[in-house]
Amino acid sequence: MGADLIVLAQQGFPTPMGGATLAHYLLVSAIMFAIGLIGFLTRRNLIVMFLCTELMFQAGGLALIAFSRFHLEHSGQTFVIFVLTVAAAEAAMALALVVLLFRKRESLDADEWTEMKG
Amino acid sequence: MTIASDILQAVLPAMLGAPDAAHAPIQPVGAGAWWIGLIPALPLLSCILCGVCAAIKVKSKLPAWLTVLCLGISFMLTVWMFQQFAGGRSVTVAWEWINLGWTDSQGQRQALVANFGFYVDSLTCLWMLFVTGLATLIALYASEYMSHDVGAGYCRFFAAFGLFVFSMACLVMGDNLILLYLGWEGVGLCSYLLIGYFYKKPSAVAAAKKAFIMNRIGDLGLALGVFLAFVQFGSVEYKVLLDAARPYIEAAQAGHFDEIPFTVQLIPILLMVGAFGKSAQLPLYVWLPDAMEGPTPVSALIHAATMVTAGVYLIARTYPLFLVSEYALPIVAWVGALTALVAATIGMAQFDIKRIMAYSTVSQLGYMFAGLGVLTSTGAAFHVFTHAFFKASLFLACGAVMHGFAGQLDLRKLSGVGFMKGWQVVALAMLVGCLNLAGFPFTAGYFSKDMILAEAFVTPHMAPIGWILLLTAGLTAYYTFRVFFRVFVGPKSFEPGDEVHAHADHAHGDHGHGDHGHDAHGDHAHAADHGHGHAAGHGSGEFHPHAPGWAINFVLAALTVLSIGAAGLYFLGDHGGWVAKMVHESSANLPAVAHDAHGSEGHAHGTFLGMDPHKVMYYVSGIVGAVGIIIAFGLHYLGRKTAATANADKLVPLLGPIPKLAQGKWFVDEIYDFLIVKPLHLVSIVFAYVDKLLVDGLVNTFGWIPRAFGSGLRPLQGGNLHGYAVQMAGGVALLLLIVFLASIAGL
Amino acid sequence: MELVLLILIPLVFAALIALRPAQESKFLAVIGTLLAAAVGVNALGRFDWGSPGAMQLEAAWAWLPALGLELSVGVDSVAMLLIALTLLLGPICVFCSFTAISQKERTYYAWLLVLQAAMTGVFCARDVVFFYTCFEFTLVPMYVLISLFGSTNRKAAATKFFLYTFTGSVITLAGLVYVGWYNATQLESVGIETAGRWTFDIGALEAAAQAMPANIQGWLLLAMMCGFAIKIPLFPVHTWLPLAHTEAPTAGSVVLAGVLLKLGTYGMFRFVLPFVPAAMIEFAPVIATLSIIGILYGGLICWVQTDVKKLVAYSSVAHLGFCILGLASLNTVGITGSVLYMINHGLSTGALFLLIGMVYERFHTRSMKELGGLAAHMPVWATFMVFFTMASVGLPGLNGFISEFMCLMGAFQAGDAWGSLPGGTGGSLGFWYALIAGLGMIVAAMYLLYMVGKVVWGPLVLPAGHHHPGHGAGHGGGHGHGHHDGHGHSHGPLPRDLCEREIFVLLPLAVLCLVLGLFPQPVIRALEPAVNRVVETIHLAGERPEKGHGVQASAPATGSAPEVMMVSSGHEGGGK
Amino acid sequence: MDQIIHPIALYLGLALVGLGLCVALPRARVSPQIIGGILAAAGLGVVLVLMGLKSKDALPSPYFYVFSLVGLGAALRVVTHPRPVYSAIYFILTILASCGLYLLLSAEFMAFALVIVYAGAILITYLFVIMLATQAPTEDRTEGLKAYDTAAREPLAATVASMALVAVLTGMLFAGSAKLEPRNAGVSADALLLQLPRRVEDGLKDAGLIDRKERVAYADGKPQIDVEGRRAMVTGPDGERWVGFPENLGVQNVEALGFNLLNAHPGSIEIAGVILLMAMLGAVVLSRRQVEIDEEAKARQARHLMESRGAEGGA
Repeated sequence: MGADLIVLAQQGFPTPMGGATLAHYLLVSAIMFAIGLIGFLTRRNLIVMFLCTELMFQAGGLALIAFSRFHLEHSGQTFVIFVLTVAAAEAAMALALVVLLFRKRESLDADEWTEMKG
Repeated sequence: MTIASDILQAVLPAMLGAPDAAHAPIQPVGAGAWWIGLIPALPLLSCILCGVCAAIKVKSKLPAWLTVLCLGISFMLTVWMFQQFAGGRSVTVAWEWINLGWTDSQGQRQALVANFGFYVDSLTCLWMLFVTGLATLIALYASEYMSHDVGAGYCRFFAAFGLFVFSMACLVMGDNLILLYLGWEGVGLCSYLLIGYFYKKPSAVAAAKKAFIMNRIGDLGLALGVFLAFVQFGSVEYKVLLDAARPYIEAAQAGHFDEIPFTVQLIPILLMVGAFGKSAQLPLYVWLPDAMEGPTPVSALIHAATMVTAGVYLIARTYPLFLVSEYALPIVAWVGALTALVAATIGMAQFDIKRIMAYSTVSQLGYMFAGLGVLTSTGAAFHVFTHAFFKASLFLACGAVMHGFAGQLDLRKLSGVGFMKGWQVVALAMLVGCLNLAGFPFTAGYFSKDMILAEAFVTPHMAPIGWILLLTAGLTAYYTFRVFFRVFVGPKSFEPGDEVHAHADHAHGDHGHGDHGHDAHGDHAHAADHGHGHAAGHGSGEFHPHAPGWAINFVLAALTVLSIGAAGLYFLGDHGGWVAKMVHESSANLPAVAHDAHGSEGHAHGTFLGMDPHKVMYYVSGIVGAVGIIIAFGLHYLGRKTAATANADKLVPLLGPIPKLAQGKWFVDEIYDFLIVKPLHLVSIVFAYVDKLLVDGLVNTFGWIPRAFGSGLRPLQGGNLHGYAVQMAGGVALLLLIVFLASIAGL
Repeated sequence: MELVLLILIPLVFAALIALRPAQESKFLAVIGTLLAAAVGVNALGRFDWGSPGAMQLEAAWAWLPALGLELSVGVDSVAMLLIALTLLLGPICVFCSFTAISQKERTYYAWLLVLQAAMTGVFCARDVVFFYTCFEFTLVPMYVLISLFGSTNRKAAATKFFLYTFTGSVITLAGLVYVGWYNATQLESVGIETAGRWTFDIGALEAAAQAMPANIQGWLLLAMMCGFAIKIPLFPVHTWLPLAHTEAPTAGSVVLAGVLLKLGTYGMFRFVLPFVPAAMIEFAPVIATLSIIGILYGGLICWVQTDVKKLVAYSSVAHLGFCILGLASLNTVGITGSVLYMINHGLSTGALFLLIGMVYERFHTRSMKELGGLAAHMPVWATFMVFFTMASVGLPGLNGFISEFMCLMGAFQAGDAWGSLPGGTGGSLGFWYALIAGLGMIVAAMYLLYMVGKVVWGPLVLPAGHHHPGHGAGHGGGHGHGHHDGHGHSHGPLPRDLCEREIFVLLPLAVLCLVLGLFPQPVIRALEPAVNRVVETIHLAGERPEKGHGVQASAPATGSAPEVMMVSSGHEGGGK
Repeated sequence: MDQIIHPIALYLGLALVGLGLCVALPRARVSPQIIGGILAAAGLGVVLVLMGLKSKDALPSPYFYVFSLVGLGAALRVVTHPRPVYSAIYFILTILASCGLYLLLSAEFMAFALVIVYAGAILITYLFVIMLATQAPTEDRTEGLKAYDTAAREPLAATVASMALVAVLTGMLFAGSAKLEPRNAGVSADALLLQLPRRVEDGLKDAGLIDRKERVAYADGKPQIDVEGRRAMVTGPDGERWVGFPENLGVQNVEALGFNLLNAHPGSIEIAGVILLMAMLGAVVLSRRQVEIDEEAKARQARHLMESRGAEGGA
């Protein structure tokens, strides 16, 4: 069991992966995405909301990798790199904002900020 | 025949130089002399000059003399024109007014041609003679009558006066129906301006507005008639129109009117509506009594002699069209007769002498229309001619009384004026006028009325009209002499009208209802109200009547002579006199053959109680006139001690409601107001609301919808983060759902 | 070349006014309008009145060659006369607003000149899109004039005016562009030389539009009528006019009534009649009925108004009802009458608005309850008021009568009962149309005399703040008591009756009313060929046998060869 | 769908997961998070089992189930835990679990990259901010927790929305992926070697099959490498010969990834660089600017600090 794990690690792409197993990975990423979404919708703490967005990024990355493996195509993985950069950039900006907001209003509650309205 | 008539017969033809041209009915239309254009031009010139006087604020009587001068010259030219053209037909074109051409479906070139041209034939001369003649005399009268108003009002009065004569000239001398229409509405305008002369009085303004609008209703009929004439004959000019009806005359004579196209028969009916409007006939007569709000010269000239005869002129001018239409003339006859009767009944019960004269005018006009209706355009024309003179003198006499007694017109407050010093000329003029109006034998009125009565009985089916006219003749005699006996004879007593003025001397203060403050303007130039005269100051100073000046007396005398002289015309020339000859030569000529046509069915001549109407009518109408006078004498002169009461008052309770109704003018005004004016006002108020709420409302709702839609969506922009998140998620879910369903449904 | 100058001069002077300091604005405005008038007179001189039907003084510049747009100008007699009217009203508007406008003079006069340029542009445009741009551009200055210089609720009125007219004219643009498209794409196989390529020249599109099948022409008519009906204003879509008029400044009202309403009627004459004659024949009774309703409905509403300006505004609705009735009669007399009406209405109603403006400047009120019997107080003003009221009531001898009479006669002639009679021209209107429209003449007399009776005649009634002529103070031409500041409750800078400037403004209009009333023949002779040309096209469209829906075999040209060549629609491909 | 899993069962499973998630979310009063977690796990288990039953042979390796359960459980805790610090830490656990999954999918480089970059850098930043932004109360007192942390907002609505989203997503994915054909199934994993002649030479040298002077032979510009036969033509001082590849000579994941990154997406790298630069700039600008706190706000802040210090002093 452990052997094929190592074999897996060295080789580029082993034999093509069955459609069914792809479904598994997609299911996991979908549920992870859902959890992220629910978190984003329900939690009122700004930072946790950002965490949830990161979670959604993660789910997306997982699906990409699954497809990359399924199609034996590396561009999936390259794209995950870009997902990572975006996630990093977004995190940086978001957290700077959160700090600012926190200093302004002493609280991380998303509902504090409702001035911007039509 | 009396000596007078022989003299007249000898003198007049020489003076008037009426060659006994053969009865060449229709002569080729020659080119008229240029100076004929001056006849209407001169009054226009006087109007412009008076306008200039008003602009430079002339304070003297200059405008009056200008007007009298211009009108006098115009009258001279008319007499010269009559000399030159009696018998002939000519058209003088001043300038090309409207000339619009197009090619119709068949390719011919059709054109609407209407020039400022003057069509001169004997009918025009006849009409223009008494129009310009009377205008000159009445202008002279007005110069003195309106003297209290020198300055502001004076110029305006004479400007309108000049414009009126110009319009009347265009109406009578115009060579096409559109120019007639111009004159028609022009006289309407001038009557509006002159009735509303005392513009400070709301009643005068209302009366002016009423007159103009009533005339406009008539004008609509005239306009439609003009359109139909153009459509039917392709032209509006008399030289085409009057000859165009010729082919239908034979068919009309033969009595079978079904051959004549309906459109041809419709033209006279439409024109007739215009005539009724202008000449105050039954349906549209209510404006004339109200027109008495204007100064008396206006009432005399416009609302008695000239303007109101425009209707008669129109029918006389387009007589051939009327002959070919089956129902036109009967309608004219019946409307005329009924108007005469109704107006006479109302006239009997009024107390204001000017109102009585107004109703008598309406009644006499009824006579003229009846005359036209019963195929005697001659009789009608002669009655127009005589009536113009004696009615003008009656009005001017009443004007003089009003002038003298500070606007007093109520016959219950005046009595024995004839015997007062300085009033003899006025009384004499009144007497002669009343005799003429009552149709006392051998007066001009008698002859003209007799002609109409005779013809009424001659033409078949018109007998009932004859009887109505006969009854009216009696009533006319009664109410005329009622005025005379109440006002001019009997015990001398008077009460000043409400125009009494504190200043005893000649100055006439300006005093009118509702004029705020006492405008002590330079020389009291403001328009006096309700005529002029002395306004009762505050109880100080004893009032004594102010006898008329030389101008008034001269004019009254002239008119009296003319009224008497008019009778002489009856004897000029053979059957029917000078007027008959003039009418025969004009388009109003009644081709002898057509005359019989209407009488062709059944016996040749209607008879009056079995006798020949022509001969017997002299005596019958004379008797009826005399009876009327005697009744008036009995009721209003015998045993009358004071101005207020007379024997007639005893009769009133016996007659029950009739006097009350008659005095209330049969409440025709109120009926019109109730049936037409009130509902129309209501409808327009409803329209105003409909416009504001419905039509505007509809537009505003279109304006409101986007706003409402926008504010509906605003809450979505709530400002809280989660709101947006949920919206995004929901949106994505929805999209996916749609894609999923689409893929399932295999689209 | 003159026409382009006519458009450019006001624009240049508007720019100048904007740049120069405020006190020079009046002077510049006067010079600008007078110069434009001078060039206009020159153009009138050079216009060959011998053949007024043809397009003259033509000039063209490529604007957007790709789309076939070009700034082409050219006038026939109708356009020339309307330009003359605009150039006449220009200086009058400037002169009449000297005392009325005290603040923001530069904006006022600049926009007034821009408005005049746009209006002149509309009348001399020979390119559909150029026409449309000017047609739309007139809205902007009018909006500014009303919203800045109007009275109480001017903002609402200005916005409503703008949006209402704009939505309508956008639909018209769609119609016109459709014709351009139809010409460019649908007509290759047909003989018109201008077909097949994108052009917006009015002559070319006219030929193309006439070749359209009847049902398309119907839709096109509806589209074009949307914009023009609102502008005219025809009955159901007229509610913006009273609002705009009561709120507009005096000069604004004069121009609005004098020329802007004529854009709609000119539009109908230039586009609707020649472009879609077949549909016009079909829709003529509908348009005529709408105009007659407008006449009576508008007239009766006037009768119950208390605001003088609103009364005259509604009277414009009624009067233009006559104008459109003339157009809908589709015969020479009717159309000539309606074109004359455009000019006469401009003069008489423009003058009425001037007079009301003069009263407003003195008493700052327009309600007939507060004003009355001004004849005693202001005799010269009263004379003009009665004169122009008579002109607009259509009294013969003045200009109103000629046009009203011809419109009614046109409607009367257009009865099919007397198609064969010499004077009749056949059509779908007739006796009853003329009769009911004639009632409008009576209603006109009612409400106008009601107004004159109330305002001019009757006992003197002055608004609260104003006292009656004092004792002893001789009131000849002398100026009022001392000079108060601009908007003081007393007479302010203006004398009791009209000052020379005001009389100078009214005199030309009065003279023109009289001259056009007594000597209309020169104008009628000028209009005749232009109108006959349009009547000819309508006639041919009427004669075309209506085989199937809209398929026309080319009927040989009857009578005088019309300028427009006969075509048969594309797919039939019949012989020419 | 051709039956990766029976759709109804899938939706039921997902509904169960949803229910679990909904219950697990933090609520103001009582919040049975554990029960929620169990429920969600049960739902997931049902789905996975059913999928397993359906496709007996092509099951992913057992590690998959381990890693995914751990990952999802941690994700759940990220969302449901009232204390943000723990959320962040659970998130790190999720990252590690998904690295495991990456390994299963033979994306070694990405796994490590994730651990280093994501868990290492980004989440540490989050922890910094959380430390900065929240007064972390001591273990036992939970009332110090901010209200906004303890109560989720409309959990039910959010869950339903997202579960609907997921249901549709999975429904489509399953239907799609069942019919999906791997794109370059035919191409062997080592096709890249053709483009890496130097790599082959090094590999052979390491395995001692060629000496230093020998090079891979070029025939008209193309290296003579026979990928399927796993052999290459080598030329050296003593002529050309075919050399067989050793067992471990193959394209490593990192190499393939690097090649693809630079070959297929050069532009994207630049843009990624720019994004990062911008983010850095942004962060610097945002955080540097002193928030102008007016006097009144300063006073309030000071009072706030006094109270909390006082409270602590007092406790």
